[in-house]
Amino acid sequence: MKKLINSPDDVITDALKGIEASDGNVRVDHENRVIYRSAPKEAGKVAIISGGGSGHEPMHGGFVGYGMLDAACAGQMFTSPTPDQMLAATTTVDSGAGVLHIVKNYTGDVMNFEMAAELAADAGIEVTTVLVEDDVAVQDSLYTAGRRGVGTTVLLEKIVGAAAEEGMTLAEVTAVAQRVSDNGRSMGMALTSCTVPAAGRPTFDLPEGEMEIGIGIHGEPGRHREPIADAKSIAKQLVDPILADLDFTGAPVIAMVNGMGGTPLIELYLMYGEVIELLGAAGVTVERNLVGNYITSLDMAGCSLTLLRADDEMIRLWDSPVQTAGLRWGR
Amino acid sequence: MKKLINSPDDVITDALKGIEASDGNVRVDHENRVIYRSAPKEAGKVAIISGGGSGHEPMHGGFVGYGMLDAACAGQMFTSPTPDQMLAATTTVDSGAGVLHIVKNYTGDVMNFEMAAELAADAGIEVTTVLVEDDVAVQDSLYTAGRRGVGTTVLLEKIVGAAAEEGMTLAEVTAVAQRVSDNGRSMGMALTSCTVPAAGRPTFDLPEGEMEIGIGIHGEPGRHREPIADAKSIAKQLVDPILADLDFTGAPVIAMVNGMGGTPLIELYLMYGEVIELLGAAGVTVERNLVGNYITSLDMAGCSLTLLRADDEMIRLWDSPVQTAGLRWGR
Amino acid sequence: MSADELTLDQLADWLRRFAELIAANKDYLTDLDSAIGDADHGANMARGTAAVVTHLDDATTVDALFKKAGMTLVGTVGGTSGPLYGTLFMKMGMSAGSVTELDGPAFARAFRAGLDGLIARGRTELNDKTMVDAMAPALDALDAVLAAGSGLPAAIAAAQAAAAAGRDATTPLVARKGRASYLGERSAGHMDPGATSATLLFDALTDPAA
Amino acid sequence: MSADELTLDQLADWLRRFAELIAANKDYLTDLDSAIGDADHGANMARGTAAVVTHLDDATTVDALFKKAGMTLVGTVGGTSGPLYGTLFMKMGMSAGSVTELDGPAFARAFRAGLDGLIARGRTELNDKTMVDAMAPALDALDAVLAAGSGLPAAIAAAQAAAAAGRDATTPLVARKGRASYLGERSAGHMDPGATSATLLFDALTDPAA
Ligand SMILES: Nc1ncnc2c1ncn2[C@@H]1O[C@H](COP(=O)(O)OP(=O)(O)O)[C@@H](O)[C@H]1O
Ligand SMILES: Nc1ncnc2c1ncn2[C@@H]1O[C@H](COP(=O)(O)OP(=O)(O)O)[C@@H](O)[C@H]1O
Ligand SMILES: [Mg+2]
Ligand SMILES: [Mg+2]
Ligand SMILES: [Mg+2]
Ligand SMILES: [Mg+2]
Repeated sequence: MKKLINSPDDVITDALKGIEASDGNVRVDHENRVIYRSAPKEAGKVAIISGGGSGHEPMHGGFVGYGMLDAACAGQMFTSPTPDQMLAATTTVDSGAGVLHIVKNYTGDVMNFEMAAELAADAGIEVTTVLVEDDVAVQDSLYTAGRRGVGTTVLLEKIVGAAAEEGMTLAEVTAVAQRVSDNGRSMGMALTSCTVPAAGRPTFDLPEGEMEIGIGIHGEPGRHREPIADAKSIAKQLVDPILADLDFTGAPVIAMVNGMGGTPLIELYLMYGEVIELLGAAGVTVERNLVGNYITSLDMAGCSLTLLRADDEMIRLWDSPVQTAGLRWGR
Repeated sequence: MKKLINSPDDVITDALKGIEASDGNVRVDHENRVIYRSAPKEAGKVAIISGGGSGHEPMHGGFVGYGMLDAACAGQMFTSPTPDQMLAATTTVDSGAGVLHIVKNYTGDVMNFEMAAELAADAGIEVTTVLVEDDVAVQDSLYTAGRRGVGTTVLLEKIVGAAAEEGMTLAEVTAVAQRVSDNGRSMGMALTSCTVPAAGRPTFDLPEGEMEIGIGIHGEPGRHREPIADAKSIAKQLVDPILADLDFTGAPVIAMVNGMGGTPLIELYLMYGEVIELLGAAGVTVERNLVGNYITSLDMAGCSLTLLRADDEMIRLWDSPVQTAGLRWGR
Repeated sequence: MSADELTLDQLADWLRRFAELIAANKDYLTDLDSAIGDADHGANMARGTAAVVTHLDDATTVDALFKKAGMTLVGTVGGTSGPLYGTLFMKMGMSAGSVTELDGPAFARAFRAGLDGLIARGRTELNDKTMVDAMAPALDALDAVLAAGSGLPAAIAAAQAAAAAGRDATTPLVARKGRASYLGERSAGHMDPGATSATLLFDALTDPAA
Repeated sequence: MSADELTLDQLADWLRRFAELIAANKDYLTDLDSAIGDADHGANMARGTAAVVTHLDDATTVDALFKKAGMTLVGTVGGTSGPLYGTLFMKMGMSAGSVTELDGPAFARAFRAGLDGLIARGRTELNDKTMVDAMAPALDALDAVLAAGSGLPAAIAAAQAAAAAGRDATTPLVARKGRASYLGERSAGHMDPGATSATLLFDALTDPAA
């Protein structure tokens, strides 16, 4: 295992120190492992928190700041944070207008946030929850855990952050969040596994010449394995299942080509070029985009595609100013 | 070799398509492989170009836009672009106030830019050149090629971009650039080699458990090899030679912890935490910072540290608005 | 356990032995989770059970012991197993009440209440390829042997065997809950990590020194 | 070359053979550059010489042939070898002038002018561990044998041997110029890639069919 760390046990503690030292937008509660906006939002506005396992940086801590999240709870590596972290964050950021919890659909995240929401309700705080469940690699079904929450989370956090900043009510913010969640789809692939520091070796073996299609963001194997193909074919394997799942024509689309952490930017740009060609041929109009490492899986090489079927309000909220380590424009 | 590409020969052509499709700040001259600002600077202001081998993304193309570069010439992988590319860029961006060439100190880059400057002068364009030569891993000497130009390039392009945007003359912009170059120092290390697509395998072998200290940005081996140490010791190996080379106390410092392309953000944050602790103990005051992948070496895992001994003017120019794919704030 | 009652000390020892067994099997559990999950079940359970052990001497009643264990697990494990094991013990504590020992039927009732809470929290069913697949048959066996009047030691032995059988039976299953469900058919052929840690919970009921 | 003059066609053939030798040694040159550089010398030279070959039939004079070759190298190779090999041929062309063949001394004079241009562009000296370490002794040998009156074929053979010897002598050197200089002492023990490609330039002077 080759990593810039002191010891597998200290990775998150140490990284939080560096985040606090480098990012002027945030302060860190090291005991609870919660990253807060250094300049809290004005009182009376809806607050937004998210959180999840660590190892997906810049998500979520890099999205704390003006126009996006009020707090992010950092779990252990790939492990949902605990209800007490979420309760601390919820209590701290609430200024009376209520708190939205953005939860990626993983059994652990769902249960921990659920317990936190129960405790917060008990403490008299109004909490709503929106689930992100956008990974088309996973078949949805009544009898399963449903789809994983992946890339749409990034777009959702930006858009609802702007909605809250505008002063929308908790019900309105939640409705926007739900609309984003309903209209986002993602699909990912990996060229390599990742190495969880505590495990010390790659989560799965992926021989030279092979790739995994339909991976999530936790180094888990994908839906199937096949020989490595060229970027054009890989782009098709990401675009096709997304377009098969939802109609993306006739609306402004926000597209994200996301790196899994170990893939250099030049390859992500190259993939974006292939994706946009396929989308153009399918009559999909991309109005806004992100290309880069936004929701990662430690050092995994690979990428994911997220498409959001947006509307005018979402585009307006997307364009609003944001000031976080991970996304910044307009100020 | 595991890469998201179509073929080793097409990587740069294909990536430029994706850059053009995704980055609204730029347009691409595909024939000459030059990335231009889509909205040119007002006439009468000094123009700034840079360029170098590809494989260092987001540098330089990702730094083209308001408040930074007017054009970037993309060479072959790790290979300086050619004088005709630079001449085309220089001719296009000059609006009468002259053009600054920002050149990283590599024999190839220096010679190609030199030929381009001769040709531009011949065409009646006023051109000045500033060399970046900041890598303290390399001993400087009258009899050698001198130090490599690495991380300071990023800080320099931002600062002089702002100077030109303010309307400074070519002489003034060049003086600021030279001051930044004189006061920037860098040091890098690698956990792995990188794989140049045309070569198809890692440039050097770096066994599990070993690292290279004093690497550049072209996958070349470093000054020496040693067993992998913890982040604290690695930080010391980066900080010490930089502080030994220039006094960084008593001035505002801009620090960059830069990833080489294959290192996830969580490790860079962790390294920043270690670096800032050492700098604090040494009496160095970091006023601004960057943590992320800014000047990379394809898929190499590792990082570099750059420190710039700034002054009030540099800090003011640093804080000015910039709008590029790689750096953005203030608009 | 050789007696027909479980004292507070014996119940604390149970949790201590569970922590020891988890620590000894940490890498194994993580390996199992690497195959169909995210390679953290061993680290998660080891972190949580080690934290539980530091509080065992504080409790003076069974409900305090179990509730504290449950809350500690919820607060330190995270992920899927934190809320699930945490709920198991918190509900066990509530069912057990403010007593200082449990006889066989009371122990079985408390455990059943815990499992019901876990199932409600996890919205899971038998054969979803989860920890429930080890726990549910184990508790059924516990109940059955106790009902037959064979006493607690025999019931525990039967529960252990049933847990192990339930765990082994997860191998061919296609997961319908948790992270392994994302693998679809590829989840078949691997033993479930949570069912494996749950089996250790029953193994821990036998005092190796007894 | 068997005659004592080099015709325009023979000179074009020289460049064509150089391109062939580079293509055949592309991976080898890249391997050498991997050890002490950035793994692109083979690709750089192959790209440039292949481009040169597409223009060989356009030229009707020696200066046009060489200048076009030089400009093509400058415009397609990039990096360090582009300006250096490019300057070599551009200056060779200027020295050769608008003729259709070169006798031995004129060829040697032109080559020397090219090397002087290259050295000025690269600000390099003998024993810096560069392509000059193969070229300079080769041109010295060419001059010496021609001065001794032994004719062009013998002079070329001597130049080839001297280039190869100069190339081999780069191995123990510590690089002082180019990318390899960043390695310091670690650059010793590796043959210089540019000196290796430069040796191929002299090897290409022998027509394998002749
Ligand atoms: N809905 C559920 N109900 C009960 N147990 C579950 C459920 N989902 C997953 N599990 C159990 O949790 C185990 C995984 O735990 P762990 O690895 O600690 O959490 P995570 O999956 O969040 O990384 C699985 O092996 C399975 O036994
Ligand atoms: N200053 C110089 N003068 C002459 N030749 C040089 C000089 N610097 C480097 N070289 C030659 O260039 C070769 C490397 O060429 P190449 O790999 O194509 O360029 P780069 O180093 O820019 O990647 C070296 O092996 C060396 O022979
Ligand atoms: Mg987990
Ligand atoms: Mg090169
Ligand atoms: Mg797990
Ligand atoms: Mg090279």
